[in-house]
Amino acid sequence: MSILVDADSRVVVQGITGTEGSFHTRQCIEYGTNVVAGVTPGKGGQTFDDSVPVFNTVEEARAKAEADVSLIFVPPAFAADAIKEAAAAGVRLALCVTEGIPTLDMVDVVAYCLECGTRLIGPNCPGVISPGKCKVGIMPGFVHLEGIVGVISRSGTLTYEAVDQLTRVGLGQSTSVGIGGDPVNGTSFRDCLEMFAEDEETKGVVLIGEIGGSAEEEAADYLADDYPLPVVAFIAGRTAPPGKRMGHAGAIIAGGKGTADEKMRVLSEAGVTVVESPSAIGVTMAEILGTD
Amino acid sequence: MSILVDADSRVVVQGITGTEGSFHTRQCIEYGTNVVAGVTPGKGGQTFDDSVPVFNTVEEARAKAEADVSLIFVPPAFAADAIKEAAAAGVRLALCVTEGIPTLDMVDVVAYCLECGTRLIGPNCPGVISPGKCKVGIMPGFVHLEGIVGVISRSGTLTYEAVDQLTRVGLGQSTSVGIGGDPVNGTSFRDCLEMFAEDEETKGVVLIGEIGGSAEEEAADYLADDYPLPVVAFIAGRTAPPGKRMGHAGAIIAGGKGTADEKMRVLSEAGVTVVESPSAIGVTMAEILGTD
Amino acid sequence: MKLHEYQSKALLRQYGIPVPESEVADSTEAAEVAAAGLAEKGYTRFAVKAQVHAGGRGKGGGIKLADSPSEAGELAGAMLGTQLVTPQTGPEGVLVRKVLIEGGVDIADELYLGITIDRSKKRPVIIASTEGGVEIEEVAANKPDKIHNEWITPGRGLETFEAAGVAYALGLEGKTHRAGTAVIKKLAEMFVGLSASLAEINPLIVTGDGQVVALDAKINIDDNVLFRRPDLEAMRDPSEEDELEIAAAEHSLSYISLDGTVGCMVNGAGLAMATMDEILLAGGTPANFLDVGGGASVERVAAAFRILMRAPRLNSVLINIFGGIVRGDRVAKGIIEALPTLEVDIPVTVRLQGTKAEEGRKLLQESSLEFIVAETLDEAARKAVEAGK
Amino acid sequence: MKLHEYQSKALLRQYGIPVPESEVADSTEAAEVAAAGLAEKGYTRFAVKAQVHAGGRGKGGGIKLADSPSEAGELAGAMLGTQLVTPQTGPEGVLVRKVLIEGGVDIADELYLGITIDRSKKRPVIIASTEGGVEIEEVAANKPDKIHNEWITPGRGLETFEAAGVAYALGLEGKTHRAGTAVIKKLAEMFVGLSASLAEINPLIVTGDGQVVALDAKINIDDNVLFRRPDLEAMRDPSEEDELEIAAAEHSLSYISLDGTVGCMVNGAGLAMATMDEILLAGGTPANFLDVGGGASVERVAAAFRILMRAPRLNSVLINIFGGIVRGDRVAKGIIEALPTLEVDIPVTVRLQGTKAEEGRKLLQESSLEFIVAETLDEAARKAVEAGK
Repeated sequence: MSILVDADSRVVVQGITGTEGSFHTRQCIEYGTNVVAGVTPGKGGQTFDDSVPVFNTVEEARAKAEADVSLIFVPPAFAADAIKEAAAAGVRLALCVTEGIPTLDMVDVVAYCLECGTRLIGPNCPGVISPGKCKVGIMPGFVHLEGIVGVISRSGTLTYEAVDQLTRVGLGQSTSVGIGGDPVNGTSFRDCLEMFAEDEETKGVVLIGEIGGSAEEEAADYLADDYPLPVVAFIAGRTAPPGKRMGHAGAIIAGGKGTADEKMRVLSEAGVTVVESPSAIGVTMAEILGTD
Repeated sequence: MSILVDADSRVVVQGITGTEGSFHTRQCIEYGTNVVAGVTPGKGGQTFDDSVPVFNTVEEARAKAEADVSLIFVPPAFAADAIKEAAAAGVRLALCVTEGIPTLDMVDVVAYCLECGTRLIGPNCPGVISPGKCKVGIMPGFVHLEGIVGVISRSGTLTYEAVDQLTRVGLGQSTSVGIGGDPVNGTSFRDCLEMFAEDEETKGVVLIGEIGGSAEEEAADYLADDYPLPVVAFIAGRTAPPGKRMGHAGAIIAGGKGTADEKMRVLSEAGVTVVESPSAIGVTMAEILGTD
Repeated sequence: MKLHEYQSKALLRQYGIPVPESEVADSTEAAEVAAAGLAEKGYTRFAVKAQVHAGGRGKGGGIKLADSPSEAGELAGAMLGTQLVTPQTGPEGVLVRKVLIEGGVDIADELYLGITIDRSKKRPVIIASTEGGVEIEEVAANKPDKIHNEWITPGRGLETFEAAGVAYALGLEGKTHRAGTAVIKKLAEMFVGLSASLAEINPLIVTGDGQVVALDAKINIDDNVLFRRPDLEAMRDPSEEDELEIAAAEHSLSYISLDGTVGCMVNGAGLAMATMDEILLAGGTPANFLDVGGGASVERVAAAFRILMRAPRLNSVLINIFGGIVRGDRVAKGIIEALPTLEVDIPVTVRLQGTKAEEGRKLLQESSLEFIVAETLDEAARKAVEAGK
Repeated sequence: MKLHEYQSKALLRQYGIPVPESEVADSTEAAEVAAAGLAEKGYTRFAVKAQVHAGGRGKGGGIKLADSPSEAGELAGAMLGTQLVTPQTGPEGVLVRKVLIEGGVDIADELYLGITIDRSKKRPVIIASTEGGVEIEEVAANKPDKIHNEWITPGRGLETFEAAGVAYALGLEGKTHRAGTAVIKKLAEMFVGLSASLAEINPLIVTGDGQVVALDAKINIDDNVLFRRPDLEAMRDPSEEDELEIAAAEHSLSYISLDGTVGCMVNGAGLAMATMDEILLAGGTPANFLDVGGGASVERVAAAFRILMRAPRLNSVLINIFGGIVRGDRVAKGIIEALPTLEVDIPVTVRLQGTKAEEGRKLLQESSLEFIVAETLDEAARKAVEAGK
C-alpha cells in the first residue's frame, strides 16, 4: 500500500510540452508512472514522444484517456486557472509544482478544489512518489526505495535529503509527499498524517517542517491525540532571522509566532522525536523502527 | 402540522423600525406570531412597541433572543446584504418581502444561503402563513382558515384570492407559501411540493403559477412521478403578450418558452387539475377533496 | 431596460471587446460625413443600421449596405423618419430617429454568443453557437446540438479555462481561439459588471485575418439595478417607450399598454394577470396591465387611476383590489382624489376584498363616483365586460 | 515588497479611505513649503515622519510634531540624512531619505485595523482592536480578548454586514459606525485588489467630530503578484533593500544577507535553511541564505556564485546541491563559468548529491577550482566551518 498515488494512478501532465513539463514527464515515465495524457492549450491532437496523447483541455484528457491525477507545470500567471481546470474536470488529485503563484490566487484555488472534491498537493512542491509504484513529481527517483516510512515535507530538496538518508540506512518509503512551501496550500501535514495512519504499509512517519505559519503546530495538536505511528521531525530555519523571507513564501517568522524552537517544542510535547540536525533524520528513524 | 413555520417559530424582523416593517410586525404579532426580536442597524438597544427587543445585528438577535426565522423588510439597495446576514447568523428560514432586488444580487444571495444551509423564501413574496399558528409575512391573516390544503404561489394578491376562495368553500389551509415572483428566488414550487408531500396534515395542494421561467415545468416533472396528493393549478398570464414585463420580473415570456398554455399543458399531463379561470380554484379543490 | 445597438457597442468597447468602427447619425448629412470619415480610415463599404429597440431589423429593411459615403447618406436619409416594421414591432412599426454608420468588415465566419440568466440553475448562462447571424431561438429549436452552454459561478465569474472551453466549442483555433477566449471572458465580466439581463452578440464574426469582432450587439439592463447605476439609467431612450408606461414608471407603477377595451387597475402582478385572463374568459379584451403594487399610497393610486383613464379605446374600467399591504380605504381615497380632474364617462366596476375593504367601499359610495359593485373575481370581470358593450 | 507610509496612504486614498492631508519632502526647504501649504488649509500642527521601511519609528525619534511650518522644516532637516535606529533596524540604523509632512488631526480615539492572510483558515483575516497605536503583537499577547477577527470569504469579498460587525466590535456608533464600516469594507477591497500580504492601519483614529481616519498605514505587497502589477512594482524602493539581495533578485535568485562568515549556496529553501542550521551546529555562522532555486541554468548558477563571493566577512564557502530539477552538471558548469571573473581566496567545500551529481563532481575536478569534497550534509558543514577557521 501507499497513499495518494500507486501503480493504478492514471496521470495527465498539464504543460506537458513546456521545458520543465517535458523533461519531468519523461522522468516520470522512465520511473514507471502511467502517464496517460498531456494537456497544452492549442496543441490538442499532437502526441508527446510518440506515446502520450496531448489534449487542449483537462476535460478531454479525463474523458478520452481516463486520467485521474494531474501533475501541473504551468507558469505562475496561468497556474491558478490550470489547477481550477483540473478540479472542474474532476481529477481526484492535482499536484502543482509551480513556484511563485500569488497567495490570493491560491486562497481562491484551494476553496475551489474543496468545492470540486479534488485533493490538491502544493503548489511550489516536488509532488508525490510511492517508490516502486508511481512518481508524480520532480523528485529524483533513484534516491527512493520502496518501504515502510511515510515522508511529509514543506521543502523540496530537504525531502530528497531525508529520503536519501532513509534509503542509506535501508529504510524504504511507502510514500513521500512534498506539500509545498507556500503560505496557502492544498494539503496539510495533518491531512497526510491521517492518510499514513490508515495505510497498512506505513510503520513510521518523517515530518519535515519549516519556520513560519502554524502547520507544524496543527500537526502537533493532532499527533498529541494517540497517533498510532512513531514520528521523527526536523524543523528547518533555526538560524533564520525574524521578518526575513527565506525563499519559500511560507517561511517567514512573523511576530514571534512560527519559530523553529516553538514548533520543535510543541512537536516534542506531542510525542514526536524531534532531531536537531537534519543529518540525524535517517538514523533516528532507523533506531526507532529497530532496523538499524 | 404545517410546513416551514408553526407555533414554535421564533421570528426576528429585519427592518422592524421602518414603515412597512413596523406595520406588518404589528399585524404578525396580532395574529399570534412569536416575534422575539427586531433588527435595525444602529438602533440596537431600543424596544419596539415596548415588547420586542431591537438589535444591531441578526447575530445578536440569534444569540440573545434565539430567533430562528427572519422576516426581511429592507429596501432593495440593502436587501441582499440583509439576507446574507440572516443566513450567516444561522437562521433556519429567511423570508424576504422586498421587491426590486437586482437579479444578479439574488444569484449571489441564493448561492450564499445554500452554503449556509438557510432556506430562503422570496424575495418579492408575501411570506408564509400556517393559519392559526403563525403568520410570517404581509398577507391578510383574516382570509385564512386552519385546514388541510397547502398553497404555493409565485404571486401575492392572487394567493390571497385563492386562499379566500378555499376559505369560503370551507377548506382551510395547512400552510400557504408565496415563493415570490422574481426570476431568481430561494425556494421553488418543487421544494414546497416535497414538503407538503411529507406533511401529514396536508391533503391537497393549490399551485398558482405565472407566465415566464420554467418553475411550473419543473414542478410538473416532479409531480408526474406519483405525487401522493391531488393538485389544482392555475397559471396567470394567458392574455399577456410576449416580451412584455408584467410587474414581476419573473413573468416575461421569452422566445416562446414559459407560456401559460405550455405550463398548463405539462401540468395537465402530470395529472394536475388545471383550472382556466382563477375563480375556479376553490370550488375545484372542494370537488376533488369531496368536502363541497 | 433595452439599449440601442450603438449604446451596446459602446459598452462592449469599454470592456475591451472588438467592435467595428462606427458613428451615430440623425440626418442624411451627418450620415454621409460619418461614412466619409470611415472612408478616410480605409473602409470601402458602409452599413447603415436603424437604431430601434425592436429586433429583426434586417428583415424589415432596417439594415442596408452602401459602397460610398454619398450612398450611405442617401440610404440613411431614406431610413430616418420612417416607421420601420419588423417581425418584432406591431404593424404600425417604430419611428427611426437615428442610424448607425459602420465600416464594413470582412466576414469569414458568423458565430453566436449570448449571456442571460438561467432561472432554473439560478446563475448566468453563456449560450454559444457556431450558427451565428440567425435567431438563436430557431437554432435552439431546430439544431439543439449546435448550442453550447457554460454557467457562470455566482461571486466567482467565468474562469479562463471555462471561456477557453466555450471558444473551443465555437471551433476556434490558434490566435483566433485566444481572441475568442478573451471576448467570452470580457462579455461575462461585462454582463456581471452591468447587471445585465441579456448580453447578446449576434453575429460574432471571425474576420478573414482571424480577428473576432462583435458585428451586432444587444444589451438589456436589469431595471432593478438602475437605482444604483445612474450611468446606465442615462442611456434610457424614452422615445422608444410607450407614453403611458413612462408616466406610470415615474410613479413606480407597473403599466403595460395592450390592444383591448377594458381598462383594469389591480394590486399585484399575478392578480392583475389573472384579472386580464378573466376579462378574456368573459368575452372582453384587456386594455392594459396595471399593478398599483404593494404599499400604494393615496397619491400613487390617484396617479394610477389618472393614467388608466388616458388609455385609448376604453369602454369600461375594472378596479380589482385584494387588500394585503394595500389597504382598501387608501385605494378608495386615491380614486376619489383623482376624480375632480377626470371626466369619467365610462362604466367603472369595483371589487374590493381583504384589508379595509368595507371601509373603502363605503368611502366610494359616499363619493361622486358611480360604480358597479362586484364581490368575486369572475363576477367583476363579467360585469365590467357587460357594462362596456 | 514593503511600501513606505506615503505610498501606502496614496493607495488608501485611491480606495476611498480617509487619510490626513500630507506631502513628501526630501529637504528642509521642501518640508517647510509643504507645511506652509498645510497651514494655508488651516492646519496648526504638523507631523514630520521619517519614510523608512522599518517599523517602530516613533521610539527611534522618526516621528516629531511641529507647531509651525518653520519648525517642521527644522525637524525635517534634522531627520533627513541621519541613520534612524528603531527596534526593528539593526544597530547601524537606516538612512532617512524622505519625510512625510502631515497635517495634525484631532484624535478622540485610537483603534487598530489590519488585514493579513490566515494560513490556517486559508483566507484573509481582518484583525481589529480597540487598542490602537500600540504594537498589535503586544495586544495579542497581553489582551487577546481585545482582538476581533473576521475572515474574508475567497472570491466573494467582505460582505457589508461583516464590515458592520467589525465596526460594532470597534465600539463605533451612529455616523461613526457607518464611516468605520465603509473604511473596513474598502480596506478589504484594497487588500484583495492589490494582492497585499499585509494592510495595516495603526492607529485608525476617530476624530473629535466623529470622522474615521487612517493616521498611519503599512502595506506589504505579495512579491508573486508583481509580475502582473507593474504599477505596484514601480513603488519598489531599492535604496531600502540590501545591495546583494537586489542583485540576486535580478537573476530570480533568493538571497538574504546575514551576519556570519560561512557563505552558502544551496538549491531549495528548506535545504538552504537546514544547511545554515548545520553550519550553526558545527560551530560556524552562516553569512547568507542563497537558494539557486529549481531549474537553475548555468548562467543563474554563475550569477549566484559571483553574488555569493561578494558577501562581506566570508571566510569559507559551502556549496550544497541535492539534484532534483537542478542537475549537478549544470551547477558545476555554472561555477566554472564564474571562475575567470573571480578571485577565490577562501576555501570552498562542495557537496553534490542527486541527479547528475557524479558528472558535476568530475567537471569541477577538471576545473581550476580547488575544493573540499563532502558526502553528507553534516560532513559538509563541519568541513566548511573547519576550513574557515
